[in-house]
Amino acid sequence: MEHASHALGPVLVEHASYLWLVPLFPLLGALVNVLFGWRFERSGKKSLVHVVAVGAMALSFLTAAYAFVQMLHLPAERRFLQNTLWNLFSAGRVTVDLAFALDPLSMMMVLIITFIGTLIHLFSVGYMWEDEAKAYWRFFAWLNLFVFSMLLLVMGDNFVLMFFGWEGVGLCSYGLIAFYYTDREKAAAGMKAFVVNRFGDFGFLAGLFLLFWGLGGAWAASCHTGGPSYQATPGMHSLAGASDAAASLALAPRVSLREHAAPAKHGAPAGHAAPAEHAAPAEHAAPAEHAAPAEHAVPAEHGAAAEHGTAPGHATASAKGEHGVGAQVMVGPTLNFRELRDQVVIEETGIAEHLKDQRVWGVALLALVGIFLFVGAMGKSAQLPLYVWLPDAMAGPTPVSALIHAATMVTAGVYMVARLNFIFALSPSAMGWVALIGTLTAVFAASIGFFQYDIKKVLAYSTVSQLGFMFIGVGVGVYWAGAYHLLTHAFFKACLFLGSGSVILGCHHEQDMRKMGGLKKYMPITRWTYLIACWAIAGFPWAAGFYSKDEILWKAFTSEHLALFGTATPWLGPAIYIAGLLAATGTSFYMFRSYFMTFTGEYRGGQGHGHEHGEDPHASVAAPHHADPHGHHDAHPAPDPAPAHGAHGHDAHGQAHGGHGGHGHTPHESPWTITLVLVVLAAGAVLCSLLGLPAAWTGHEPLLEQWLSPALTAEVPFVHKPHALEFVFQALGVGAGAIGFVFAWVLYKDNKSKVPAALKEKFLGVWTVVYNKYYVDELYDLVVIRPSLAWSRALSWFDGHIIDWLVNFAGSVARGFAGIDGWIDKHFVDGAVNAVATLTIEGGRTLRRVQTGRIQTYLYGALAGGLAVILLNFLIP
Amino acid sequence: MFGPNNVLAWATFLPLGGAILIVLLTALRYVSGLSKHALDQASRAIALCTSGLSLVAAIYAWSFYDPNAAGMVVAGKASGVQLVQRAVWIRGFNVEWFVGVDGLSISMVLLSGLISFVATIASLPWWSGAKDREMAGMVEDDGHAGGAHGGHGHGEAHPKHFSVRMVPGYMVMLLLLQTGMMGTFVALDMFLFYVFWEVMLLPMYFLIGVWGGPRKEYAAIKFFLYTLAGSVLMLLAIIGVYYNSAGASLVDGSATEHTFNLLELAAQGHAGQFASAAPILGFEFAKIVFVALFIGFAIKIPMFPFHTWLPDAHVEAPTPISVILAGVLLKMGPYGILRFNFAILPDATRWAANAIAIFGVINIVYAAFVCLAQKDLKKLIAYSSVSHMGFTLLGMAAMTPTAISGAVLNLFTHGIISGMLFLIVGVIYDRAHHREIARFGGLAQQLPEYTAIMGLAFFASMGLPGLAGFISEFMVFSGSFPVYMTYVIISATSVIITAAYYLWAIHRMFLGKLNETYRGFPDLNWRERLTLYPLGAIAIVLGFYPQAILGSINTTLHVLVQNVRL
Amino acid sequence: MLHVGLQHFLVVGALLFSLGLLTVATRRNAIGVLMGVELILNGANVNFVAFNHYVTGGVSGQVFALFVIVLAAAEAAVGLAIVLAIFQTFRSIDVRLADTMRE
Amino acid sequence: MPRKIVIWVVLAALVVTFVGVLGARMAEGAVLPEIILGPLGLTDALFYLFAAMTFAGAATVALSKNILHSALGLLAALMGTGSLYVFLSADFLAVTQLLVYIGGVLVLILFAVMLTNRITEVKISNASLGLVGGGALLVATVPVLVFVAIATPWATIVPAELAPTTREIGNAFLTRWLLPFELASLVLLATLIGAVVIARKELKQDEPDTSVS
Repeated sequence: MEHASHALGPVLVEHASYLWLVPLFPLLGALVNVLFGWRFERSGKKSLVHVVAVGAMALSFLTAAYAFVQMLHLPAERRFLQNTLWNLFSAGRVTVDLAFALDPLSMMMVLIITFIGTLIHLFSVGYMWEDEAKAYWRFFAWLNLFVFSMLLLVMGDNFVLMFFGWEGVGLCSYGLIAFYYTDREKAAAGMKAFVVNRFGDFGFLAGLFLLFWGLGGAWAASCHTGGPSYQATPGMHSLAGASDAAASLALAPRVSLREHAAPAKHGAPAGHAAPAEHAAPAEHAAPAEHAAPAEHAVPAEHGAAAEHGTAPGHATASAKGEHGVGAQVMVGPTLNFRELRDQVVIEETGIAEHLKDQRVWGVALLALVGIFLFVGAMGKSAQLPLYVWLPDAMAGPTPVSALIHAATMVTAGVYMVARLNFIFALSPSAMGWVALIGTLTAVFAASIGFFQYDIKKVLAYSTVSQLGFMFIGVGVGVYWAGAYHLLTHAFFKACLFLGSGSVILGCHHEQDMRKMGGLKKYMPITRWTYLIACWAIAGFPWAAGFYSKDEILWKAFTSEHLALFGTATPWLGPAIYIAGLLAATGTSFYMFRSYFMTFTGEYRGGQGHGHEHGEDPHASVAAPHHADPHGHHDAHPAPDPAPAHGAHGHDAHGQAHGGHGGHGHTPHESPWTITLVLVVLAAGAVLCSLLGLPAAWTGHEPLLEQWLSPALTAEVPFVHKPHALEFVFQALGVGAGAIGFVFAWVLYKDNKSKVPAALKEKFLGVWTVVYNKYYVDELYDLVVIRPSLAWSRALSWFDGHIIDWLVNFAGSVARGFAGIDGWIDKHFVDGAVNAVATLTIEGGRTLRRVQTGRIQTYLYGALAGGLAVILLNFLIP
Repeated sequence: MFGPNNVLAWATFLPLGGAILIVLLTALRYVSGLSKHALDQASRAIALCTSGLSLVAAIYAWSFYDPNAAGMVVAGKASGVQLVQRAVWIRGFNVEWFVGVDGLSISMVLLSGLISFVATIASLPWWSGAKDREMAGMVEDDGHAGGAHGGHGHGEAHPKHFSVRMVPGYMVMLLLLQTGMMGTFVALDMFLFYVFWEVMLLPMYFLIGVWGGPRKEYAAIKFFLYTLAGSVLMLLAIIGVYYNSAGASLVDGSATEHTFNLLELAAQGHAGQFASAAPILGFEFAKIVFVALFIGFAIKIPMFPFHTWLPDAHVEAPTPISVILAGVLLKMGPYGILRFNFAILPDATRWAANAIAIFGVINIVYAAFVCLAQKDLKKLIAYSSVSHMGFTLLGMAAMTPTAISGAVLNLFTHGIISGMLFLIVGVIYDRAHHREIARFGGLAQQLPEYTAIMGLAFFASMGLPGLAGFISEFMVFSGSFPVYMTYVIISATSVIITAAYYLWAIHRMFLGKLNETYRGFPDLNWRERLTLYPLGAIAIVLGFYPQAILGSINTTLHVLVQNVRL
Repeated sequence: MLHVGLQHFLVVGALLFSLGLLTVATRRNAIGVLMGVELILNGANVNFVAFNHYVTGGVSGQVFALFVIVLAAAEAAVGLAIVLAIFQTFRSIDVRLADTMRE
Repeated sequence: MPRKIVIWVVLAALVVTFVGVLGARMAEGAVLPEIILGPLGLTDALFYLFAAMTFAGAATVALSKNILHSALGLLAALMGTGSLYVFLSADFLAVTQLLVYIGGVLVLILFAVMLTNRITEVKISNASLGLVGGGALLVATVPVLVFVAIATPWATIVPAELAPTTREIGNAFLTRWLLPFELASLVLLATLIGAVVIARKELKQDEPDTSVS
């Protein structure tokens, strides 16, 4: 997979001012539904809701297609469409624009999202029409908002906008999972999804900051090893004061590229001292509209985007001129993907070396960045430790599971890693970590899938497992294969989910496979599409799954460059291959198990034969049929016969509910809106195999790899093995799938054999552990949730009693002193005055007795006085 | 009417004019026998008009303010202070009426005007259906004894709603409070600042103490004494600084040997005037004054050990007063610290920066955990305010351009969001007359519109990107990361806890089966819409275009950080 | 020492004075007290005349003695009148009874 | 009782005759012979005699239980004093003593005694108060006074011859001592009125005795 030209130049940007329309349409659709949806529903024009929703999706898909066509016309290295609306915010070096960009990778994602999104919207029309929650408009509003967020995530030109989308999809998945919020458990599932995602986001943010300030050399060792002397002082970066976007960009030093000449000592043109004088860039007129609080109807942000006017697109200084020579590349901390890619990928800037030799907490910076960013991916794409929310997310309606938890949201993590391939490629231990976690998740989730009875649970664990595969791909370094598996998975997993949706709808909201069986007679189209999708996911040739999965496993086998926590681990590649093979067999086993249990044998729904309900202790997400009994059995409203007028050509929707009228227990085929989507998806699952025909077969690079090569520039040193070996490994893959198929066939064909029940009796202990998902949920509850609640109660008690008590104590102490003062005042000061009075009285009383009234005593007194005077006269000398 | 040099005076004293008018009207009632109902309505109208005009003045001030203008020249350097109005007030003490606005205070002036106007609207019983008023106990008992309250579903008659009790008194206090707040933000003279600081405290005490909830006296007294203790320390520090300051000239040119002028003091502080002052009690002068001022302001933030007055004050205060208390009063602390501590005592600031950061982290994580265990919704939001103000502390302590801009932006965004949050608590309290989260259930079915606006507010406070909360959080984190990496990572965990307690509150209150006692509750009425939707709109707009505020505040703050750092 | 000189008269005067004092101090009878007073006055007179005769010559001593006698007479008159008055009121002239002035 | 009276009469007769004889002799200008009393001159002997008489009278006044005896004792004392004046060439004084003092005051005292004590109780218990106190008083005053009298180095001059002094006294009264003389007359007048006022009977008797303390 060698690239022709060694020295990569900066990305050449094509300005496309219509890009922001792609996310705008779903947003408008959502707004209309939020504000007027319930009015439509109440006034009987219920179909208007899905017209708006599907219409918005269709428009968005058309714009995306137009962009795709424009990109096709561009030469390979110029395929980068960019559109900046305005500067979101900027302070110091952190400057963020509301800007959209499409490069081949995000183009593919956008196409997947809009195409499959439209199909799923179409599917939901039929599926949600009779839904008992009577919130048709709310469903479509959330779905549109979800697509808007997903598009924001994919098309975002910088980390912050990606994070906008990242949390936006989290919010929408919360809204959609907890769609049936009247059931408290389903609401809890929504909450669980959001909080677990937040764990991931915490990791994402930490990784982001590490990378951002790493570019500024925050952790640069004082002596920088080799490579062009790019000495960035933190002072210049984190402390550079710039109050708006232009000033902030002016701060970034420029590296001018010399064709292979020794890179000149890169003088950082930007003066060290922050520009004291305020350069007066084109001022963003202080928008008056938010100051006047009067208007409050429609939150005016996207709707009135036009009046902001496009802020001066800070056209990057990348040369429009010819490739490479004399081009200026911006260096230093940046949130923008393109600028990040330019400075890291181009060796002349020295950033790559600079990043490599930075260490944080004793660990290599890039490894830490990789691990933290991958924690974010784990949260969003349900990898091992943070996967617990995905199975519970099946509480949402099936189209939601299909769109969000199969095709789009869960793949965000893979997309992010693919988008930052040049960062991950720099650090083998980061790649090793990603691959390892991917493998573990693949095997772990596959094993749980074996014994689930709820069809959606099986598919959920299959999704987690397949995501594991994708991460093996991007972890190992074959980013295009990871993206390709993402594409194929989007098709066949959506088809499987929608198939299961159609089955559930057919069996009157029955999700437990033990109550199905023999549906191939009743639902032929669903059956065939489900079979094709199973064929694809199991990895049999001529279906997409085979090509993407085998490419990943093959590249895994041939990679010796992985490392774990700093120590090179060449054995990791083959080990991953073997685990991957195991997971593949598991995948085909549980997929065909689900196929046989639902579609072959006799229909078990309704008779309620004494199936072992008892031992299904963990029906945490109980099938809706007994959760809200009243919901299911109310009479279905008369179907709205008038097919809605298709405003736009594409959505030839309308929902004749012909087959649904009969109330009887016999399952029935779903209406054409559903089956059509299933057929398209099944076709897609097969057709997109053409994109990935391996070089071994066709002699030239697979189409998709060529398409993605401008975006995925990281060169990863795989070991070259002869094509023959590749054929052998492909055969091995098919063999693994066959083994799984045979096992499923034997055990579950027509549900006749008693072997599964017997096996379960023998290994009941193992069975219950695996059935209860290794008690991971209980573990988390014990380790995370209960301690934090206890800790918070303790802190609240501390706050309420200790600190408050101190304050009140201070108050009472003051009161005490006041009391003492009062007492002293009353007793001592007053006392003294009274004492003088009593003294005089007592003195007077005692002296009275001297006055006896007899003259002689007075005479004695006088004589005594006289005698005393005479004596004194003699005594005193 | 509003010219660049008198707009601030108008903004400050318009509410005071309204208050005086109401007092005159009340007097008129005894003279000419104005009926009680007429007086109530008149005082409500006056309060609404004057606070509205004050907001208009604040908006004018915002439009006059040009972030890149050099502004007033102080000690040879452009200070960036504009819309200046100066006059000699007390010649003996060199005290001036010195009012001006720079990057730091322009957003606060706008916030104060906005939140005051919203709070005034929320204090009126108008624009709401008869059933709403009857349920909330807002029945004007003109004449007939004690409004007969149907008391929807609850046996006991509701206590009269605060908006119909002693209305003229309430409105006068409210307007006085607004004057105090606006004055504190625009004052650039230490003495004047302290006067407005005290003017702000008094009406707040009465508003909580008279129109508050069951334990109002305790809460009011606790609030008042706590803040007063702080302001005593502050007064001592101000006097210390005054007597150690070098001379400056008054507006009419006469020279003085000491000065209260904040800008002069900042220039002198920067030039090391206070580093050489005589030590107090053996400690260095600058450090003692810094700590005294800091504690005085920290009580207002509120910072960790001094925060226990906030939950009590909030729980007992009526809704509009909680809005003002959380929306504006909490911003006084950080504003004061930036205006006084950072500007005048740069080296003491560098000395104390790490400690402030630690307190910031404690504030964030400690309060977040405490929120998780709260049973009363208003206490939960009060503690969440404590947690969010922790971000400002962390941002200020990091003293990098991004962090400090994030910190000040957080003041504005938190003001808007916590204003919304308390209004939302007010909505449900007016209907259910209790705030225990556990007793609610499934409100989403009964009150869909209320649930929507609540969702917006809760997710904004949670820091969801696309809404105002996230921007300031992100900037504080990214700005402080290179300086305090471990602190930022610790406080980043609060992102998870915040999401947890808010979602758990939503789960217990709004999702699940509808609790029958709340069947038939009316949804938002127009008054509540009129207060909630503007704030919601601003939260969304600031989510997608924060540069509107940041553009104005960046320049001044970055110069401030440069001064403190060098 | 036997030849009569001034000292002899002074001694006699002293003796008279002491005995008069004794009388006044110990007599329970009011009239006894008056008698005592008379003795004291006579003692004084003896001294007067003795000094006049042995020290100054001339007559002033004797004149003074005459005045003493005159006053003594007046005093005795008044004293006895008082005594009679006391006698009227107390039916007895015992000095100890007349202590109503004590109060 | 008559036996006591006889004794007294005899004594009085003896004394009178002795004084008479002496007077007659002195009239013939004969100088009393010294030889009778050994070293003592006649005058000294007489002096001692009279001094003894005065002392005895004074002692009786002080110590006798009977008020009458003390009155008579007073008479003896006054007589003795009067006679001592003669030795001090104060003849006018001796006579005035005799007339005014003995004749007036003593008689007055006797009157008072008679009025206040019924004759029937001649033996009026007149025990003096606390003799012990009196004794102490004597012990305290007599030695002091006698010591002063004897020990003081009086600046005596040679005493002039005994000569009649009435003339000088008269002159002195009307020239040098005129003011005291007039004052004395005022005093006497006041005493006269006072005695009359106090002694009026009819006022006292009907007034209730209120001043019981």
